[in-house]
Amino acid sequence: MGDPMKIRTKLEGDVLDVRVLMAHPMETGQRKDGAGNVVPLHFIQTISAQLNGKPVFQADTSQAISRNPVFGFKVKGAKAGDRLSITWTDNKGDKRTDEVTIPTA
Amino acid sequence: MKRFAALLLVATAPAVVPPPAAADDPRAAAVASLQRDFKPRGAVTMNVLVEDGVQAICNRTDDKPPKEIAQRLEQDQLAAIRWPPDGKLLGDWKAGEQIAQSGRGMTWSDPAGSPGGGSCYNCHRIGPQETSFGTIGPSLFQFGRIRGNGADVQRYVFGKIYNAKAYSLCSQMPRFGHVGALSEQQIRDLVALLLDPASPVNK
Amino acid sequence: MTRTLALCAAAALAAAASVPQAVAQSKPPAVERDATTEEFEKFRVVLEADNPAELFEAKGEELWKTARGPKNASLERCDLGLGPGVVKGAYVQLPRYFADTGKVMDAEQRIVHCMVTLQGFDAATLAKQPFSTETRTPDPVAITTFVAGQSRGLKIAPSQAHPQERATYALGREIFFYRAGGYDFSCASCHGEDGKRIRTQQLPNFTRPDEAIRSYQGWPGYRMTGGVMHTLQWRLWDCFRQQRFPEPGYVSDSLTALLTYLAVNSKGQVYKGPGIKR
Amino acid sequence: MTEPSRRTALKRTGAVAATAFAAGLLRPAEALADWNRSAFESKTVADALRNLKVASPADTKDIVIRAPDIAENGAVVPIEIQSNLAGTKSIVVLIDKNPFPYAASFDFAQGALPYVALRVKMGETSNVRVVAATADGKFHAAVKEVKVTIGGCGG
Repeated sequence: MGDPMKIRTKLEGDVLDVRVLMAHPMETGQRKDGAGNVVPLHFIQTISAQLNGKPVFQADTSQAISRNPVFGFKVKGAKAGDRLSITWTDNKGDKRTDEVTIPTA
Repeated sequence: MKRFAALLLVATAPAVVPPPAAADDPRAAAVASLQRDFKPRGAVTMNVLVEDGVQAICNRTDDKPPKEIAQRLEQDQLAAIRWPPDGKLLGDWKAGEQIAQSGRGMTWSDPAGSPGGGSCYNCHRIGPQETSFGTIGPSLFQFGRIRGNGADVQRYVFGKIYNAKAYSLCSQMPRFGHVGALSEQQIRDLVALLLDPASPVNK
Repeated sequence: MTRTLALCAAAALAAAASVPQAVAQSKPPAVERDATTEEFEKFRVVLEADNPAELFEAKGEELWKTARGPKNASLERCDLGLGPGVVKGAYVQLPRYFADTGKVMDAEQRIVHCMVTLQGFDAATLAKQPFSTETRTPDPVAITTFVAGQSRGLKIAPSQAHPQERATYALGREIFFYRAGGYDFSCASCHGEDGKRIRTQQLPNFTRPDEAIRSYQGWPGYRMTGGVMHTLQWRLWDCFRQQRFPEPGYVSDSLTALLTYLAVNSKGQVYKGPGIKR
Repeated sequence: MTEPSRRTALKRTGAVAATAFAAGLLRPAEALADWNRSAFESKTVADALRNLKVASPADTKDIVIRAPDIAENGAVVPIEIQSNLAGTKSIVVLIDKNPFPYAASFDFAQGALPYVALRVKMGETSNVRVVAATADGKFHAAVKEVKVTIGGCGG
């Protein structure tokens, strides 16, 4: 579900710098559409990142996160060839997982 | 919208720039292009693309009209100002602050007949509380404190908001009263915002 | 006239913008920026580093490569000026003259032209709702974003070799300085002086080469308000709205002329790719 | 997910969980069931912290918040948080003046550094409040004010 994420990684020594862009409307439930109807609450609730299958970074989020969310985090002990996978789930039960392999620097 | 200055244009424009043959007149080509590619929408008609006398002089002189022409046209603009019949120029500064904040009015997305704003903060620093102000125009903070609020100052401020071109022909400031963007009462309220000793502008 | 009044009038005169009609020849002094603008620019770097515009670039690339429309064709035969299918570097050389249409076209205008001629889409339908909303990104917007991204890091280099390209620049310049409408505004009312702001928004002076680039820089732009992707077609459309002008036609020649004026004034500056805007 | 999630794993380390983890910052069990509705729906910072079971956080200079003094657009305020406190396990972000102040929480494990970059919506000028939980069961807080202004022509 949803459009693909953009995951960018940069390896500095053994610290992996991760940036992820997600396509999501992050509706606050307060906005009205062109016709004046309230757009229902629709937002990402949880994000989890795994390095080679091991959970490293997890987030619980609210509708206060900006539309088309951007997150950054860092993991020590990573190396080229590691697999990084990121999953989000939203309040409507939608879910999306994308995975990248850390390129050789 | 009143285009009273069209007559003036006939009188003065040839003195500045003789109208060249349409084919090699880049301005005429530009106007023709706009007339072809733009469409009326909402309250905005195609007529607004036709220059009035003031716009024509400013367009033809890069906003630097010869002094004698500028003075003549400024006098004409000044003479066209409709001063409040009761002579009262000072309104309610609180209402004025709301008008100064609003950037609405005269766009194709503004409902016709709805009260517009003065867009004042877009270009001017005014009240001390508002940190989001533009710098196209001079700061008006402490305006009345510096200049007082005597009858002559009130008259100048009312006139300037009503028709800035009456004081500086090619000023970038719209002619709010002249074109009907602000009502007499709205201009009074803005005068109060700048001049009322109780206004935060003068604290 | 009292002394006070005379002073006020003098101040108003001094404040009245003078609009330089000529592009500065020598290197102009750097534009002064206030503290608010400095703070915005500091964090703009942060925002630009990870820009949701990339999500739209990816979408546009997919649209470019996919066979679509009544003719079930992709856009990979579309000539953006560097030959059919060549996208890399095309954006920074637009607007340019195209022999097949006999006129100067800007990027989005040309993309729409390709969608109509190659894919069979209907021009009038594409022009009906050409701008992004919170729930819909029109295809030409995503495709233009993709095409622009393929010129990231390249210098703005629109051609002025063809007489029509020069005529289009001259027309754009006239439109830029033309004061009309209920508020007596021209483009230059806001964009003809150095270091000015509307509210907190810095206004680039498009008559200066080092500032004119800011008309191109950041567009197509991911707009933080609404979180939507917009191109220069939208930017000019909304500028004209605020200029109290009638509504400009989507991908019309008047807009191409204005974009030519801005592009040529930005010549030689490096284009950083799709940006992020307030 | 083939391996047990970290949260499940953490739950199994019962003794440790009794301190910071029981405080609600690091939730046991599956993520969705875990999403702290009462904290997210709290309308004040005090209520949100109570629902997160954060007890008397101490002010610290060891949480570095990088956010603009004045945001260009309240819809997208970039925030970067770095905790220099040893044993930082999780970070909570609250926007004091938002209708629902609790914006997000982040848990770090298996080598993840106590760092996060995010972008939030802010309705008005407000403090951005960051609370970090450390492995010793203590809470630490830092704030940074971000001004939100009107940007464009306002029409």
